Amino acid sequence: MHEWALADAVARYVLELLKENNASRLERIIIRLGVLQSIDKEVFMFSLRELFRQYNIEYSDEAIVLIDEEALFRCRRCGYTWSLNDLEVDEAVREAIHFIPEVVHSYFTCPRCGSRDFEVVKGRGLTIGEVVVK
Amino acid sequence: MHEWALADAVARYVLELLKENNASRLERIIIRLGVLQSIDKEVFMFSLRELFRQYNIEYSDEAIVLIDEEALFRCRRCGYTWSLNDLEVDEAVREAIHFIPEVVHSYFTCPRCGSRDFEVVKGRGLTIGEVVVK
Amino acid sequence: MTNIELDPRIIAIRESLKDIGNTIVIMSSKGGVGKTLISSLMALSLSLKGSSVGLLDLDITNPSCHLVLGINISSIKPIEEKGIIPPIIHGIKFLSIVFYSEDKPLSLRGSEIDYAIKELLAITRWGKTSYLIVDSPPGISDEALDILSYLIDPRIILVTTPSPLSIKSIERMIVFLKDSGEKIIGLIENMANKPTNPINKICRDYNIQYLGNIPFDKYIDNCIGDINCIKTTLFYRSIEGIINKIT
Amino acid sequence: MTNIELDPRIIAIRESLKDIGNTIVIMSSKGGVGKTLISSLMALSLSLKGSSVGLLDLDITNPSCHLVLGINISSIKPIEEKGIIPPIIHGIKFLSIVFYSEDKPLSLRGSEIDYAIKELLAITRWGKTSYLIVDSPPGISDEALDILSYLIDPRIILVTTPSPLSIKSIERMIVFLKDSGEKIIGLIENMANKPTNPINKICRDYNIQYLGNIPFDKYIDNCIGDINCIKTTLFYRSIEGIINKIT
Ligand SMILES: Nc1ncnc2c1ncn2[C@@H]1O[C@H](COP(=O)(O)OP(=O)(O)O)[C@@H](O)[C@H]1O
Ligand SMILES: Nc1ncnc2c1ncn2[C@@H]1O[C@H](COP(=O)(O)OP(=O)(O)O)[C@@H](O)[C@H]1O
Ligand SMILES: [Mg+2]
Ligand SMILES: [Mg+2]
Ligand SMILES: [Mg+2]
Ligand SMILES: [Mg+2]
Ligand code: NI
Ligand code: NI
Ligand SMILES: [Zn+2]
Ligand SMILES: [Zn+2]
Repeated sequence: MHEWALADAVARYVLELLKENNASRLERIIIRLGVLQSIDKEVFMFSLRELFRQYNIEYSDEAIVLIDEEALFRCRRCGYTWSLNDLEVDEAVREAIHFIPEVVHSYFTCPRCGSRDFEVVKGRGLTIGEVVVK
Repeated sequence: MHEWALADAVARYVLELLKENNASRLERIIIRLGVLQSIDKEVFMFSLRELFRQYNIEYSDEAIVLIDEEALFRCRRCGYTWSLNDLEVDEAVREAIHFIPEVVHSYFTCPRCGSRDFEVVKGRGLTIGEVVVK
Repeated sequence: MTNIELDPRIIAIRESLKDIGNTIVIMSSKGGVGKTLISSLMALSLSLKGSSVGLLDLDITNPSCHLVLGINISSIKPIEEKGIIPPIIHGIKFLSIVFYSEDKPLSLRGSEIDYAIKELLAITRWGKTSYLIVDSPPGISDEALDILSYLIDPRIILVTTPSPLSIKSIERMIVFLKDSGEKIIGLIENMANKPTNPINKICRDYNIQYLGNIPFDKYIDNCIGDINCIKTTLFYRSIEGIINKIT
Repeated sequence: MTNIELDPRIIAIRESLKDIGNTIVIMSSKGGVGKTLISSLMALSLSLKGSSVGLLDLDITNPSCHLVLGINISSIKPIEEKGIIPPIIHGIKFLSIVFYSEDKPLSLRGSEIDYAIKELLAITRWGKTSYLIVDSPPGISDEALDILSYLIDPRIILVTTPSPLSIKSIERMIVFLKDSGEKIIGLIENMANKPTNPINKICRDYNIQYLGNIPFDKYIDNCIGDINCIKTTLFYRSIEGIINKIT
């Protein structure tokens, strides 16, 4: 479980934002969780709240919004598009990918042309959609 | 002068677009000319019209819109932003850059921190803004 | 046709490469195995045998074919005429980004390498050319991916040494190439005084032709930059043997 | 502070590297000059001398430090605990992307390499570490640029061989590093039985310390993967000499 590490990155990020903007309260943060990182939402939410507490970050309960994001791939060679659901992924591979999503390029090739030159259009991992501080 | 080569790329591109869309006439094409490629607008326009004629591409005189784009750089190390006007560029260097704009990274460094890890935010070269075919 | 392929430069590239007979790419994900020496000397040998040959250095951030062939990049430049025409040196149509970066450092992010390669390929007028030899950098990143995407029917010559570090590396590259159905002409074993068992085994396991070995040649470094000297070396004779096998 | 720096991972990286004493990066834009052997053996030598040391392989598309040290990547893995904790092997905290790519081919565009490096750096918990040795790939692209941007106060050891092709390459790298004011510890001349004039001259011209030469060692390849064998080599003794100079 590295949800803690990811949550800590977000918490420190919020802390810097507050400082920079001379703000005292987190009003809203939208966090997208790309499926490749297999983030356990409950563990992540728990870690984030715990860290906000440790760093004395004020926020309301509805401030944190987590949104799931499906994984979508597109081949740069042939243009084919596919999603993670189209693939069978065994547990050990899912485990490897959840640390460093880029290693998908080691385990999968384009289902149409076999190329490894494809891009992860979305669903890579944690990204921050919007933050409001006051 | 490699305006001809650049114009030819655009003309062939329009040709493919027309074919793909089963269209017969170019209604509008907006072409941005980034200053790093030092494209001579008159030569470019002349070449493009000549090539459109050779490839039997129908278009009205107002269809082709050329827009100049200044060059803007941003340092990935320190965040500093600057423009080409801030630099002295001698003729031989301008000549090299006009072929392969990426070689700016050989001749310039960030004016603030000296890093070569900067991005060309805009003004790299020819890009197509909008095309309408009918 | 997808949008990706509708970059005007991609269309221009197809056009500018259309009169090239054979595109031969020298590859290995390991550095220092001899790719640059091999590609430069192959171009030289093909040219001296009377073929029309081009040499394209796509090691964008560390180009060095011009050093091997002793090409003075400040006095010789491509001609600008409806694009650029590569200068002919020792009978070879030669193109490298050093004509524009002038042997200064060129540090580029991957996306910038991709842009530079597209631009180079799109504006160059090779004309009728029987063989285009392409030198490539180590690693499997933008340069290798671009070579496989943008060149027309590239055929690959792999290079390795018998060192255990090179062997693992070449195996990974073979899997990578086979997965997308690339055409591999064969493999050269460099710095090996005779064919070795591990490399022969790799060729058998992956069904790849063993093109030949190049012995360790302690004189080669002294000849870099001087083609008359190069032509007298054991290295060059080994390349000639390999050329005879594949043409 | 600009927006670029406000990637949460960049903030996490600063935090995760804060207990590292010295970050030493082994660099050269030329491949095959010995970067991987040197970084692995330096880590080993520092560890055997009692320092707490980490080894980070940032040659993302061609990792090979694990091969040098004979690390079995399928039986040993980082522990996942509030991030990842590098396994300790031969006393070295070792981290490489092979723990996740499993020695399969890993072809990545530059932007993907940048992402992978950011992720690796952000989630790793090195703990108190006196020396972090970083191996890097050839070329001057995303890996090198990321190393200089994300690591804290990196200090660089350059590697070259006396070959004319390596010399041009190392000169370009030196100019690149000096322009942005990077700290260069010094230069190692590999595969040279004694210090050579051209490399000494480069050190003088650019005011760089000549750290020592490593002779050509024909036994080194046979010892790859076996640290007891490695410790008996001339290569390893040369590394020990260099370590004594810089610590
Ligand atoms: N057969 C050989 N005998 C002796 N030295 C060689 C041989 N092949 C390569 N080398 C040495 O290896 C160095 C790297 O060769 P190079 O062609 O630049 O490799 P790459 O392009 O794969 O990085 C050369 O400068 C030369 O010193
Ligand atoms: N001092 C040396 N003596 C003999 N061979 C060497 C020496 N240094 C490097 N090599 C050879 O060069 C190869 C490449 O070394 P490596 O450390 O992988 O270089 P890099 O990481 O710079 O690509 C090794 O497999 C080994 O065969
Ligand atoms: Mg090379
Ligand atoms: Mg192809
Ligand atoms: Mg290496
Ligand atoms: Mg720094
Ligand atoms: Ni986890
Ligand atoms: Ni021009
Ligand atoms: Zn595909
Ligand atoms: Zn800067």
